[in-house]
Amino acid sequence: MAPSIPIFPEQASTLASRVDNLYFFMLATSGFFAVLVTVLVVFFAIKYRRRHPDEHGEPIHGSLALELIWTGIPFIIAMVMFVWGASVYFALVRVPEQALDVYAVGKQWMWKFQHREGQREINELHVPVNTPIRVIMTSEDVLHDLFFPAFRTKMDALPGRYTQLWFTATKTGTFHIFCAEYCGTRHSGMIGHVTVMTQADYENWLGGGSAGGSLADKGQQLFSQFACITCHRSDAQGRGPVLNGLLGSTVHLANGNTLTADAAYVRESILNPTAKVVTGFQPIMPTFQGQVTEEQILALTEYIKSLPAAAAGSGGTGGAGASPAPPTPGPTK
Amino acid sequence: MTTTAAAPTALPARHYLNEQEGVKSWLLTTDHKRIALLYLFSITAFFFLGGFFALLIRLQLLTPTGALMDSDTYNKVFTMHGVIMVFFFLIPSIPATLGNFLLPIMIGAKDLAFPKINLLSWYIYVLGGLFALAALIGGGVDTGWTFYTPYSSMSSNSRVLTAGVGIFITGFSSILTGLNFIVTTHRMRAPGMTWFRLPLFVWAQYATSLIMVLGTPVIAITVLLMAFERVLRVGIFDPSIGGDPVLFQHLFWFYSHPAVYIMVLPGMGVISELIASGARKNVFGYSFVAFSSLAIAIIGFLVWGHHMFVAGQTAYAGLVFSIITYLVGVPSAVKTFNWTATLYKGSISYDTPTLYAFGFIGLFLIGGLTGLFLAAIGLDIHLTDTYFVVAHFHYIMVGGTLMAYLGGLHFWWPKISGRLYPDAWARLSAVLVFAGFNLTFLPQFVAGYIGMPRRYAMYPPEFQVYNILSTAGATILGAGYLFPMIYLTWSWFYGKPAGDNPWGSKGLEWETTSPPPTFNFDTTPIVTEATHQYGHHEEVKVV
Amino acid sequence: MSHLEDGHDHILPATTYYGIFAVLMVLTAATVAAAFVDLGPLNIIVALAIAVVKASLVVLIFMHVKYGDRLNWVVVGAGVFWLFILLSMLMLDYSSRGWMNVPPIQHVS
Amino acid sequence: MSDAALTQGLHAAHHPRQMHHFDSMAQQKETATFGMWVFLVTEIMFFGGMFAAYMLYRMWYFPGFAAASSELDITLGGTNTVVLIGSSLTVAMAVHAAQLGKRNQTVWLLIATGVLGVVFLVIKYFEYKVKFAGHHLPDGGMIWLFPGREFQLGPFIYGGFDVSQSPELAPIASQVRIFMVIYFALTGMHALHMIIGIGILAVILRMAIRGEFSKEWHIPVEIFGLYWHFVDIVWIFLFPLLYLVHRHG
Repeated sequence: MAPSIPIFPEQASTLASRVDNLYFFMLATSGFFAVLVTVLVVFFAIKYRRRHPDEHGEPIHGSLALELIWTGIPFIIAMVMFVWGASVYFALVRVPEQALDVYAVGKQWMWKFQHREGQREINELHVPVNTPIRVIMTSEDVLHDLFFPAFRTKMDALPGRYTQLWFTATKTGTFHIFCAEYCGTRHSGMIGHVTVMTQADYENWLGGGSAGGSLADKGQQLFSQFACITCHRSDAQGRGPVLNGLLGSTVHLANGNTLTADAAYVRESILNPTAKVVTGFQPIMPTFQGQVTEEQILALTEYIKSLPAAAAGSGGTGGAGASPAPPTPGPTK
Repeated sequence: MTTTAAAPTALPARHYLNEQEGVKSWLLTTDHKRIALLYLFSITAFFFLGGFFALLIRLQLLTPTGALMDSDTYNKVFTMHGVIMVFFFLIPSIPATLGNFLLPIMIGAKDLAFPKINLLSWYIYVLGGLFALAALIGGGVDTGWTFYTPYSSMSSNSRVLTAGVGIFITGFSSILTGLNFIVTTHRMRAPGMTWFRLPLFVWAQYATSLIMVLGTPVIAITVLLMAFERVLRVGIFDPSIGGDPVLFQHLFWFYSHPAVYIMVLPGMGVISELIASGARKNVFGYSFVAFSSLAIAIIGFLVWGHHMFVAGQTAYAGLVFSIITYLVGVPSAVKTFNWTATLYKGSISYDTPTLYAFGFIGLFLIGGLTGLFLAAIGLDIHLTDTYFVVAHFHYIMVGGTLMAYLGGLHFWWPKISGRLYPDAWARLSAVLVFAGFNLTFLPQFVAGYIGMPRRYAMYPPEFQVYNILSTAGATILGAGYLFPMIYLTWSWFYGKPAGDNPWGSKGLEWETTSPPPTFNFDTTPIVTEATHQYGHHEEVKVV
Repeated sequence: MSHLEDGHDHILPATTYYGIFAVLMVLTAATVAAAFVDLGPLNIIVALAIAVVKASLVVLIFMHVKYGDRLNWVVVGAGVFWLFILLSMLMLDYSSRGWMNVPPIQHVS
Repeated sequence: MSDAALTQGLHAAHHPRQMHHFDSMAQQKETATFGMWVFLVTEIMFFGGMFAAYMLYRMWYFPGFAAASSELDITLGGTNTVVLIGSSLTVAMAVHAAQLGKRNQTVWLLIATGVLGVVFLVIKYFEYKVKFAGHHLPDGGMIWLFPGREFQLGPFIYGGFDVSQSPELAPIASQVRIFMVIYFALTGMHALHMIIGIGILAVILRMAIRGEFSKEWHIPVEIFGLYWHFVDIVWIFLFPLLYLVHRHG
């Protein structure tokens, strides 16, 4: 990077200019008031300077009209700023339907990215230009924050939870990734680059090296390795619910509630299986807390996502139609 | 300096400083004025300690790779800078010194309502301070002054516990000061001192005290829970066993956002006095300025979530916190406009306190207006945790509070010490502070918008130019702070006697001697008019 | 200080205290009894309502707020109000956690 | 202080208990009680932080809260509620007696208050002892302080199963654990306030025995009464919130 002196960050995403426009509006408005007050203060200070030691100011006590004006005008301007800020915010948090998912896991002191196609990167992220990208992130230890200054977006990565951000890069090139939430000794070393490539370059890059197959393939290996497959069978004969077509479907829970299955639900069900038990099943699944990493959970989720939806006729009900497990309460690992 | 009477030649024969002598008479005093000086002495010590760390930070950031220390040391340095400046300097600064000294005098009381509790609060402060120093000497703390979990509770290998205990203890000092002020303002006013005759400084102290009393207990219990978490691994903030780290942030900012108003509201009160005296005019729109203090104190409790727009709180919560944050900006704007209007047709002096007041208006203006940027939730996503935020809150806390504190110190120093300081030096330092401050922190806005994250020991090279400017400014700023320390100390011993009212100002504190007697007034004053009525107050004019 | 009373205590008859104690005992029994009845989500509401009534009796009668300075009403009110601010603004976040924040993973074809 | 006041000649003959900076006994009394009220507001917020944690985790982890709460001894908790409200009565009566200037009655009622306070703490001690013996006290990294005291799930029943016997109920275990943390934090902080209260009570009792209080001046009894009532009020909320989460079914 050339050591030139930047005065403004590069605009490299579709939303960057929207954020910047709001910034310029704020600069103009507050600049106006700053200059107004400063000029008045300086002008008064000179015009009404004390000319002899016993002088007094004129006893002017106030003016309701003026008070109302300078309460009302800032209030209106503030509301304009709020509405504008909120509208930009909606754009920043509302992920486009067709966004491409990338997974990020923060760990002291690195960012680990996983592509669905199987590529894994550390402190480097390759994305195609003009494509909405959603980064789903979590943390393995403390709080981190994934910050893309050129895309004007950031989000905290929290342990035990998934958060997300999205952007559509508009320029090819290399831009900063920072960790923006203080995370310990090498916080300032938790930086990297996002490389925005043309669609073709990106395809090439994807083709370049995915030794272990796609993320879903990796998930499949883990699915066998952790013996998930013994209970979660696709033929609806297992002791656990069928997972085909789970994500996005409505799950009916034993306590009568329903929920829409998402990545957080899958993660919770792996680490904390009895928290949300599917109706018709016993709370017999052991926890995998401490045995499975965040990245592996993401791979498992990706595998579950890749399962054909229509298997065994259980459809989108998350296995609710499957025959319930035999009633085996108590310790059955 | 303006002196309306003939220059006095000696201090009064008896005053609070010579009524009793000896170390014991200070350490066991219940006189609010002496306790104010005890506080002044201790917070000055912490200020220079915190300032020393600030200097180290600026030196480190001269080069992108960190010129001075490794990351670990740097993290400890900025943490100790924050902890010391926030908890041991800014929060007690104006209330515990100027407020302690002036509040009883301004309302015509002989002392605060609970003089012994006032002394106790100082001892508690010192005890808390000793814990902070123990944390420092024992190896430092590296969590940042925000102590975010789970880093502070699970990960950090530093003296989190000791520092946490120090903050916990110091909190009680703050609570007791606030309690004392509230009770004093309600119960100890002199005959005729109605609420709407109170000096605006008293209104501001009152509003501040509300926050101290209502907010501080929450940080106390939060830090305590964090300490339990750290020692006992109880899991209350630990996501791996079911806790929620975001809960810590909520509880932390429930206090720590209003704490910003603990720092700046008293400053606003000081400025109202300085402007009124500097322009020899009552403050324009007295009741609006008074009630805006209360409005800030109350609404200030409803906005804490704006520190957490990207922390994992929901979008809905974020929007509500954003809009309330804009509401809290309005009373601040009202105050600024009223101060400006006060200058209109005033008789404006260029004395040191007035210069500080002008500086405050300028810096607070920038600090407040950049707060609007951060309140805009869509813009804050980009700005939060960058140097833009660092610059913003330094404009409020240092540009605002510290300017007001120094201005107030210069304004009331003749009353506190009975002596005058060298005026030329004082004006020079006021200008130095203003210029140095802007040079230090204006570049940080630019660096922040470009994306420089805060709490970085090393940074990409394109930010270097802004850091060099900052460091240069900090040097000037440091000199600006060092001078007053030197010439005020000098004037304590060698300054010319100031006389009762060197500024020709109005207010009960100027009606007693300088320094005041132990019980402030020889006879209980009877108040017959509102504050700062100069000239012919019978012809009240309303534009 | 014109608004101060003349310094004499407002002395209640001792029977008032005994009466309030009896009511508090009855309410304690009621809160235990109510806990053993399944009222669904009402259980917590009943328990808190009884607790609030009990606390109010203690504050108003035992602590003399009913008979004291108006200022003490303000202080008690402020305490309750700020506790309400803390709890309700906190819920602003937590009660909307399920709405939107968790990223739903859609099928990408 | 009285010397200074005399030399200043500001004060006409006034009650010996009136401090130099007050104009009247009434002002002094109003100031003291008002100060105590403001202090109690800070106490509300202090407990408020813990109540916030309680509210959140109860909402999230109701099953664990229900299981853990039902293991608390409702008899001991209920007895303590009665004891504490009783002590509130005795302290209210002590203030009443002090207002009337009845020294002996004040002394005996203060003693009764202290005894009830101690009874409360003794009962609390036995409750804690059971939890300690059952290893329900989360100890985390403090194993060295409590050798062999690792947190264990005693007989916590959830959905008909003993949580400690069912590894798959481990998630409930962390919920139970969080309840226990909040239980110990709230009751521990409450007990600490009781202990401080008994300490203050001892001082005031001494003053009462020496006959220092009178119809005109009994501020310490009065503000101590306020403090004690507040501690009682905290317990009035703690009892249903901790002991009665899910007693039916």
